[in-house]
Amino acid sequence: MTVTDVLVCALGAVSLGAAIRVVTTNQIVRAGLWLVVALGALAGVYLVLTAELLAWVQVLIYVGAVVVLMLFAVMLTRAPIGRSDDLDRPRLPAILVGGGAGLGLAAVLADAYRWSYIGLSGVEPGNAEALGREVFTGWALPFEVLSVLLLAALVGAIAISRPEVGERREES
Amino acid sequence: MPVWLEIAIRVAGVFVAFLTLPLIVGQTEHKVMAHMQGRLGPMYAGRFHGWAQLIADGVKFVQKEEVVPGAADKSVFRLAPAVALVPYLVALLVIPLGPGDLVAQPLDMGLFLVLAVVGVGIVAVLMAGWASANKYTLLGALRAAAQLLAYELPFVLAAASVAMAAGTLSLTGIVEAWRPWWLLWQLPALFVFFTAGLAEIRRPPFDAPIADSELVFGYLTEYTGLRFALFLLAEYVGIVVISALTTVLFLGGWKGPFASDTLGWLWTLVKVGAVAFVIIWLRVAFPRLRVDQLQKFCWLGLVPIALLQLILTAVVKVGF
Amino acid sequence: MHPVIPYVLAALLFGTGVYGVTVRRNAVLLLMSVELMLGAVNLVLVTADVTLKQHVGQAFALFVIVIAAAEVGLGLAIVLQLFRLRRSIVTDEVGAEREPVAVSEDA
Amino acid sequence: MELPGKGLLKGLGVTLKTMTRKNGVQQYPDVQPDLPARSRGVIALMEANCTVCMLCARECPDWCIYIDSHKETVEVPGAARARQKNVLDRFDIDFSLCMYCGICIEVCPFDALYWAPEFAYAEGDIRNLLHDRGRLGEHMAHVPAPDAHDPMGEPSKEESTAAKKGGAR
Repeated sequence: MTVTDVLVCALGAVSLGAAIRVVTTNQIVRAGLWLVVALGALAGVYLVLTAELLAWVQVLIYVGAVVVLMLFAVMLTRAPIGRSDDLDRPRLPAILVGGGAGLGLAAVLADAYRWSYIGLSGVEPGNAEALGREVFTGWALPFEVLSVLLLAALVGAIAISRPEVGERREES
Repeated sequence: MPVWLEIAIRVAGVFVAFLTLPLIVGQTEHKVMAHMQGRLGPMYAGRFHGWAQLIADGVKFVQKEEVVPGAADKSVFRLAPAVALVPYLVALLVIPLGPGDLVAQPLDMGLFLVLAVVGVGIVAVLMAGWASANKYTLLGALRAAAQLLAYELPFVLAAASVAMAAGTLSLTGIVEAWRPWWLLWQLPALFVFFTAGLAEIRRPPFDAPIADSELVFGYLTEYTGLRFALFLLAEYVGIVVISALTTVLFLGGWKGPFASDTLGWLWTLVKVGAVAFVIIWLRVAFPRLRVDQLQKFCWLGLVPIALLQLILTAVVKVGF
Repeated sequence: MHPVIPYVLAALLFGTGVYGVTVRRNAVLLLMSVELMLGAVNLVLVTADVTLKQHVGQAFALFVIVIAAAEVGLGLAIVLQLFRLRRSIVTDEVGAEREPVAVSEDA
Repeated sequence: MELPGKGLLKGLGVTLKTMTRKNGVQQYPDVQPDLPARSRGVIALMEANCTVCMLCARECPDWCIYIDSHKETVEVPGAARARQKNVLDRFDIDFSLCMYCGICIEVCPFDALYWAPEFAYAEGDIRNLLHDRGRLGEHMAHVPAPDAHDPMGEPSKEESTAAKKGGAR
């Protein structure tokens, strides 16, 4: 075990624990806050794995925007403080499916990599320069397509969430 | 010097700045605001012009009873002030004070880190507002979330403009690349960044989430004693961080008309102080924006300006 | 570094996400579980990058984050619209056979 | 068309100007306020002038003046018969009721009541706001001297009659 391993293990444990709280807690807003912890710790793992830019993007987009949006939606849909009892379906099938997927994938990956070792010294850190070069040389077209996708999503979200034109007038 | 000692000294320095600068800003606010309104402000604590007023306030806050509402989500309620403080502390770590090594933690992606962690502050506001189990705090938190999500966009875009101009994301690198004529060229970005920064720290005139005439005290309504003091501290650290960022990104950081290399840290502090003064000044001079005006100002005012500035920066950068 | 640690971590995170998606009835909680799964995928991409010493995976992870952001924006818009129509965001009750409650009552 | 943001700049200007100007704050407990003459602080009683005519007590809108008295017979040597005189036993003003209208002072025909500028007589107990005649007499010490006569104005009635009499004599 190297220092990196220890850090990954520790942050990973935090992340996994928080993730389990996200899917098991009975309090909706708490689930959102645990998601912040889980994704934040995941950003820490990225940082340890030299993916600097990705880590901060994760904090900026996920913690700063996505989770806030979710908490916002939870509060707008009148989440109660305290426990709600009707959040879950029957647990057993879900445990079977989720546990099967998780443990199965883990087994496959563990079998593929065993206890192989990779030195981090030769790895060029994934900073803004490296990722920028990567995205804008090899993946420029997908990048553009993505921006179109974002625009479409933006327009779609606005179109869905605005009240029907004219309807609001008549009501008030 | 051993590495751990150096790190300890740097962290201690940031901690000292974290504890003293907000107090200085707060005291200045007391006095400047009072004089702008034809008053004197605190005059007694500490004999000379009430310089120890905030320390006295701190002692008072510590002595106060800690009230947690019965219906509140208690652990979230208790955790919120800490979550509000930590992002600003992290942001202070990477802001350079002077040339060379005068920064707690020089980072390649300092700008990006600052933008990312400043955005985390919203979570604290949502936690505080929701966990208080009070309709006013909830309304305040929802207003704050809507405001912060909206203003994050021009905030980041304006910062992106200057990063594009400097060709780096490192805060030290940006100051090094900075030239006096950038003041003119990046003026719209400066305006957008400063205004959006004000909204990010929810200072007047963008304090609709607190709005004491409508929402009692917004998301802070239920807080008392030390936790309330921590939220106040977060507000003043926020002023320091936004002033320091504006200074570093747009006003040339440690560069001054003379002695930039030896007295650079002084230039930075002077500029930060000046920007902080403007923040206080705006609080006194301007009335609070209504919520709809606030959103309109962001989406129809700041975002287009920021986008145009980005185009301008790109054109100048590619053209010359 | 032993790549098996982050890989197993990613697999377990993914499993947690799958469990969440299957077990949760609340639409927003469902979206949260989906985010967990996406995070796990990103972790796999980043780890693969480190083992292969290149940056393609991280670029992909960047794309995934962007898509996730778009997905959440759209998803939450739909959830809010659902709440406006039904006063509830429980996914079980979203069926074509049920008439939506009248909007004008207390919207 | 007006320049956009003009009002905002004006607001900034006003506040900045106010800040640089010296402000006239007097810090009260350290610096006593210089009150204008005829400030309505407290009502003072000049006991010697009071004839117990009860006009003040009857005119008081909220009945906050309490007067008790008794009659005494004064034997003047050489007079045809003894005269009777009112002697004041009690003259209290309840300042928890008083609304500082000043009617009592206006109606007093013998100038027994005055405004004094003393204002710092708050009490911990409301009962202590009932000032008795001793205390009301002490307030006389603060009553400012009457304004000087207007040199351009008519002379007072007393002066003119005195002058007339002197001229006639």
